[in-house]
Amino acid sequence: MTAIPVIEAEALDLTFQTNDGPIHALKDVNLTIGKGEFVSFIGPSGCGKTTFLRCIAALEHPTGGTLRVNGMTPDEARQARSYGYVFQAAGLYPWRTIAGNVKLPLEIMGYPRAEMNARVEKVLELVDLAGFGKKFPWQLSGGMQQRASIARALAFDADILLMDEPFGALDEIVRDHLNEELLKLWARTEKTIGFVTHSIPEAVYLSTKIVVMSPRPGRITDVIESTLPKERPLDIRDTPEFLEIAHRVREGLRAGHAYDE
Amino acid sequence: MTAIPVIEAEALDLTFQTNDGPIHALKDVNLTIGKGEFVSFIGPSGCGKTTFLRCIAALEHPTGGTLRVNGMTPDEARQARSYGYVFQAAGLYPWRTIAGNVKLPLEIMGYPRAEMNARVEKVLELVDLAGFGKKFPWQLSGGMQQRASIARALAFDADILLMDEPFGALDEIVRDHLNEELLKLWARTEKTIGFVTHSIPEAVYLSTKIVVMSPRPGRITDVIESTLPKERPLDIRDTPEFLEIAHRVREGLRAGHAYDE
Amino acid sequence: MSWAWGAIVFWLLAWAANHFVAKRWPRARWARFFVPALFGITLLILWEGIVRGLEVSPVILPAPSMIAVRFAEATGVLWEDFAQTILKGALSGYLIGCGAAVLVAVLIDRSPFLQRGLLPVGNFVAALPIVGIAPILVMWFGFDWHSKAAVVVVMVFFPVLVNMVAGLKATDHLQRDLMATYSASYLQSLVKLRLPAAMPFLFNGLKIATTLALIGAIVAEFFGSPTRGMGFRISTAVGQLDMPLVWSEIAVAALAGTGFYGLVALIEKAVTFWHPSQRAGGH
Amino acid sequence: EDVTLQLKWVTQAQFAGYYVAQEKGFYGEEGLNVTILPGGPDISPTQVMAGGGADVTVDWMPSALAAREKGLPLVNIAQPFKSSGMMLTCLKESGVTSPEDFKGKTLGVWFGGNEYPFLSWMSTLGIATDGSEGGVEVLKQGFNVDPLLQKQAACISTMTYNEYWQVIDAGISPDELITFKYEDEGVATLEDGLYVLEQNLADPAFEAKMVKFVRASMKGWKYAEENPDEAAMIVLENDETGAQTETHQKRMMGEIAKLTAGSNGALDEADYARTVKILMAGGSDPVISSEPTGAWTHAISDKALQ
Amino acid sequence: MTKSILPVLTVLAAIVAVWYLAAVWLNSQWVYDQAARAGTEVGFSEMVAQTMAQERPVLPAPHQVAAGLWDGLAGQKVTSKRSLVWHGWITLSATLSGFALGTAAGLLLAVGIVHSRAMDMSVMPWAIASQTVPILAIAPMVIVVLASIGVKGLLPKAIIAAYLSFFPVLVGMVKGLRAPDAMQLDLLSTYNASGSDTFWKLRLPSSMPYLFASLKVGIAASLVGAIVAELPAGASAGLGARLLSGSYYGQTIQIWAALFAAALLAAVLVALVGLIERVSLKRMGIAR
Ligand SMILES: Nc1ncnc2c1ncn2[C@@H]1O[C@H](COP(=O)(O)OP(=O)(O)OP(=O)(O)O)[C@@H](O)[C@H]1O
Ligand SMILES: Nc1ncnc2c1ncn2[C@@H]1O[C@H](COP(=O)(O)OP(=O)(O)OP(=O)(O)O)[C@@H](O)[C@H]1O
Ligand SMILES: Cc1ncc(C[n+]2csc(CCO)c2C)c(N)n1
Ligand SMILES: [Mg+2]
Ligand SMILES: [Mg+2]
Repeated sequence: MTAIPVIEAEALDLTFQTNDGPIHALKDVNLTIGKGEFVSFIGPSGCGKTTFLRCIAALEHPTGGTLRVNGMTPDEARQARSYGYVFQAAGLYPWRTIAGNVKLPLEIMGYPRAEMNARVEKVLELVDLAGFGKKFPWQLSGGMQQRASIARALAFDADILLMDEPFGALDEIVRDHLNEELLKLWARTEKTIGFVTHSIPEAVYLSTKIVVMSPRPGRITDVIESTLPKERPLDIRDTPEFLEIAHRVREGLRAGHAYDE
Repeated sequence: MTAIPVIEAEALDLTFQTNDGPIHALKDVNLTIGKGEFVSFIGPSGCGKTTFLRCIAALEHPTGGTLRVNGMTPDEARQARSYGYVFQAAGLYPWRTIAGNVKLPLEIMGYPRAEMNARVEKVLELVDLAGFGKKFPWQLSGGMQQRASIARALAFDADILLMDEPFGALDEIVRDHLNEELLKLWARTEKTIGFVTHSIPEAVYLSTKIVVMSPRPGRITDVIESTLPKERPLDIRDTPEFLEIAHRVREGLRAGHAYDE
Repeated sequence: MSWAWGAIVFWLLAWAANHFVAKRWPRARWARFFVPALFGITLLILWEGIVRGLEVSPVILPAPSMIAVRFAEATGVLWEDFAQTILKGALSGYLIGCGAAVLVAVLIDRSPFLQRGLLPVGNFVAALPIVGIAPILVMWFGFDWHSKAAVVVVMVFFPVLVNMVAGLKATDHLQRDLMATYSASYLQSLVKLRLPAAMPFLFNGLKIATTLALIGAIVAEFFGSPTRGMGFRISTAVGQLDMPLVWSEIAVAALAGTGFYGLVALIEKAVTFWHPSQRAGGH
Repeated sequence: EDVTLQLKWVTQAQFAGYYVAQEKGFYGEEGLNVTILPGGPDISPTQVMAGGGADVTVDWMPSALAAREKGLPLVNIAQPFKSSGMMLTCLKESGVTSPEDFKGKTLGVWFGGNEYPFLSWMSTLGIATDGSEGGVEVLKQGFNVDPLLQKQAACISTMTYNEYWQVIDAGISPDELITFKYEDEGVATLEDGLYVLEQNLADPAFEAKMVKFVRASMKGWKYAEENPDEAAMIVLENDETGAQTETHQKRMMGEIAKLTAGSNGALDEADYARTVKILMAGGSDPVISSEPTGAWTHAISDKALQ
Repeated sequence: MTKSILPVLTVLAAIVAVWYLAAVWLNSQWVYDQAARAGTEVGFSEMVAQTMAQERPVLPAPHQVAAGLWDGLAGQKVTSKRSLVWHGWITLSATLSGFALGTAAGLLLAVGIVHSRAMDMSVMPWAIASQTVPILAIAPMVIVVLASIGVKGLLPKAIIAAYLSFFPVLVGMVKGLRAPDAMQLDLLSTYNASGSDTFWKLRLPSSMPYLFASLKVGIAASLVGAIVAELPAGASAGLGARLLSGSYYGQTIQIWAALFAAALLAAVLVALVGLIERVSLKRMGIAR
């Protein structure tokens, strides 16, 4: 899988200046993500997964190294509206209905009205929220809100979709369902996806590439290329190949932790 | 396992009155939990797991049926300080340090000062937060905050420990570690534990009894007695017996869901 | 005329300088003083330039330089007035008023009935203009600073009460449920939960109250006073066309008010260090 | 021609002559369009003049001379009030029987430009007013007579035509009171006169306008003296606050007539000299420090009254 | 709403009771003094009766104030100078124009402060200092200065009212416009939204609750400003002039009636803003 590189990080470094002193959040991160890849980031809490995603989206600025997105700086890529971002928390605007929230990026990017409505309807259906468009966020359960925020990121045509633990608050069944939908969407649109998760099976099930990180300072300890086929039914999770990859991820994770049972 | 009943719910009903009309959160819930049992509640988002736990802790009052805790009403049991409760969110007091937060229940229950400090130290160690006692909550990552809130509930000697998705925000390794610690603690202290989770393996690994619920109105659709031994190494999760129970839980869950793949 | 133009040019230059400093060193400690100071100096120079350039009569609006000279001459009088109005009148009224408000807030906190009854009435009372209340209180409490303190008490009481009552309610469900699971007593949850949680709100009220206290004490002196005090001095100096003295008193009031406000804000920072608004720039 | 007149105090019979001239059309007859601005405790007529808010103002001479020294050149162009109506009114029960008894007592005084006569009087008596031993305790008196009624002061400042009657109306009988008129104590200073800015006077057109204004105003005053009840009613109609009462204004007009009697509008030089002498007599801290020059003119009143 | 009627009435009843007691206590001195002057004795009940009906009581009894208020509001033609409606109207017009000016100034400054760091650092401390200047002290000078440059009539009063009302609006709006959390801002940033998009679609809507809270404070402050400005404005009409002339003639009942009329006006204005708040927040979906 040597596609055109979409994201290239080289010797990336990021230190936060806080009043308790500096926090070295990312250290010497090197990674290349090709077009159409599905890359999962996994690692213990506080290891810099969110920070790395934010760097890609130009929400943080690295203090060292270089980062290129589609051959541009992240800021230029943002100006070209290349990103869809799903945050760790839903972050819906409480004064907008669910449909209004999903419509927000479309308004900003100046889509024509008719197309806006068509898109909103389509993505709400995709995340199983058809019929909830007129509700306000607080009238929905936490899981439903999270799905609405996913819909919001899918509504417009960003090449790169960055998702920060989007399914954390959902139960296993809904999660499985959305995992499948996400894979379908990815297959159909050829988006490049960066995906943060705490769940090893989820990472293995979804990804073409799994990046294991370890804390502080946040480094990449392992990059695992998935050997699973692109077509993945849910029960692929019981195959030895799957379990093998999962095992490798678990070992990589464990290495970064203090306790060794 | 026919121990002394600690929690007895009979035809429990709870309806919330909201301005959109009533919400029937619990319907005809019958359940008996014996002393020293470890009971997990699992079910889709919004099915009433939290509500049921809150009824036990006398934080909500059922609108129908009877509920007895240690032979008393929940309110009396609360006055007898029978509960340790870990909420879905950490809910630490921001003006207290981590140690101060853990100390809070001890202060309220009037423990002597020396014992307070000893206990705080012990439980912070248990959740791997030794050395963080002097930090303030906002200086810790989400996962660390959640662990602090677990420490807070463990600091004093409640017979009944109610835990609402305590490990939701943690990564798999930490989660495994805390699962093991929790089991050890439970074995040592013979507490009765009510535990809400979205993770099927976690429920199966921890529990003596798994309660599967379905939404609305929230009902119990299945109660699965675990046949696993009390002594449970982590790799028990690969045994057929374990997978068998997990399968049954998954089926029960799926029945309550709208999509059937 | 050239004075006025000079002042305007200076204004534009200072504005550009401030812009540059604020962009370049947004967090530097010295910039936090430099920028507002330069802004203030600009205002003064603009004032001086316009007064001189347009030859405004000093009886209407004296130039800052004149005020400064008068200020230096009159420090004795200014200090006497400051002691009378601010140290005696405003400060004692502030302490009594805020103390009483906090106490009452805690007392009525347990009674939703009293709260529902008192707060609307309180809002109504708070809307009574001081120019109406002051003569009445002067009549009741006499000419000296006691009546000024009484005016201040009336003025600060309700803003602090309202904020404190809101603050005592500011705990979230989870925090209260936690106390419930411990079966904590009323006093315990008051001391360990509600009072700390109320602090950011309380300080909101206390900060508003500082400026109210000052205004109240000064204004009350217009309705009768001994022959000292800032309000007294202002009204008599206007009669004597001693505008530089009037503005010196106003400068004292503004300095004292800003200092008082700053002091309360400093205490707030220390007490509510944990509140997100105090942690901006941290995490 | 437009003329703006700034009064020293709120609309009341004290200013009846101007309102009468207005209502009776005396100003109109002279071709003047006069706007009368009421004053109040927060309005300093001298400051309004300095700001160009009025052409002519009613003020007391002490305050006008003090302003002149401060660099605001006010000039007296007419003096409708011959005598002073100011006095100190004391409760007998306070034990005050003569000015000697003031020492150690609390006295209510008006400030805001009205304190000069009092200060001059005290310094002629040799009584300290700065709160020192053996002096008097001075209170800045508010707008009303409450300090006396509440016994917060032994004596308060009153005008014969106004506050004194408020004390009486409040239910205290005259024989419980003892009064000290400035006039009787030999410390009377000139009260309500008409003042304009010196530089305006240089303009012949302005001067001519003032001549007409003074002429019509004096006509108004004489009419008011002769028809006090009608004058009081005119004042009442012009009171925008609606706070004045008929009895009070009629009585006030009666008292005012006593003060305007004896003045044809021209400033009496002897009165002026006396006022200046009193103001300069103030010991270490006189109200004015040097003999004023050009503080009055007969140019206007001479032409107006010929 | 209806839930609070009973408590409010109870509290009011308690206040009225205390008020009557205070009236008897404060006014009795005068009754005894008068009796002593007249050389007669008064019994207790006689004393109480007299304290209720004085012409210039130290503290007028509630029914006296109510009568004064009623007479002022309903007992006069509204165009009469003795009508509180007439005076209230004069004050109201200054209040509303001052409120409009002040709100506009507060909003503009707040927008500037939120968008320009230089403004944030320089304006805020001076805005605070400006509020410590005793307005009643400088109001006469403001009026004179404005008059000398030809600004007269309603405008000077409105400017003083605006001076008092801009501050709460400024503080509230700075807080409100900064209310969006980092994530909400980051979201727009990923869309590469422009400054105006951020303002209209995020900052402004999320500041609405703060805006209304400060508008309520602001309109009450504006009323106080209008009343204060009436004292030196020369125009001797309006509730402020009424308060002062009552005070000048020692007519306590008139003072209290004007005082209550002013508070009533404030209550109505605040309630009105509250109503607009409820309607618009509901339409925006923020109110629950
Ligand atoms: N704005 C910030 N200022 C200072 N430190 C920060 C900031 N953002 C993140 N950090 C620190 O950087 C480190 C990495 O944080 P990050 O949020 O990227 O972790 P994460 O891998 O996403 O963790 P989690 O799984 O808990 O979401 C942490 O130690 C965190 O405390
Ligand atoms: N205070 C309340 N008022 C009204 N409705 C409520 C309240 N609390 C809970 N509910 C409703 O009751 C139902 C059960 O809620 P509950 O919080 O018990 O769900 P849960 O099973 O804990 O879900 P989750 O897994 O998302 O935490 C939901 O539909 C919820 O909307
Ligand atoms: C604060 C205050 N200052 C001065 C006076 C005095 N005053 C100014 S004009 C005038 C004439 C008629 O009343 C009087 C007495 C007052 N009453 N209140
Ligand atoms: Mg993260
Ligand atoms: Mg829950």
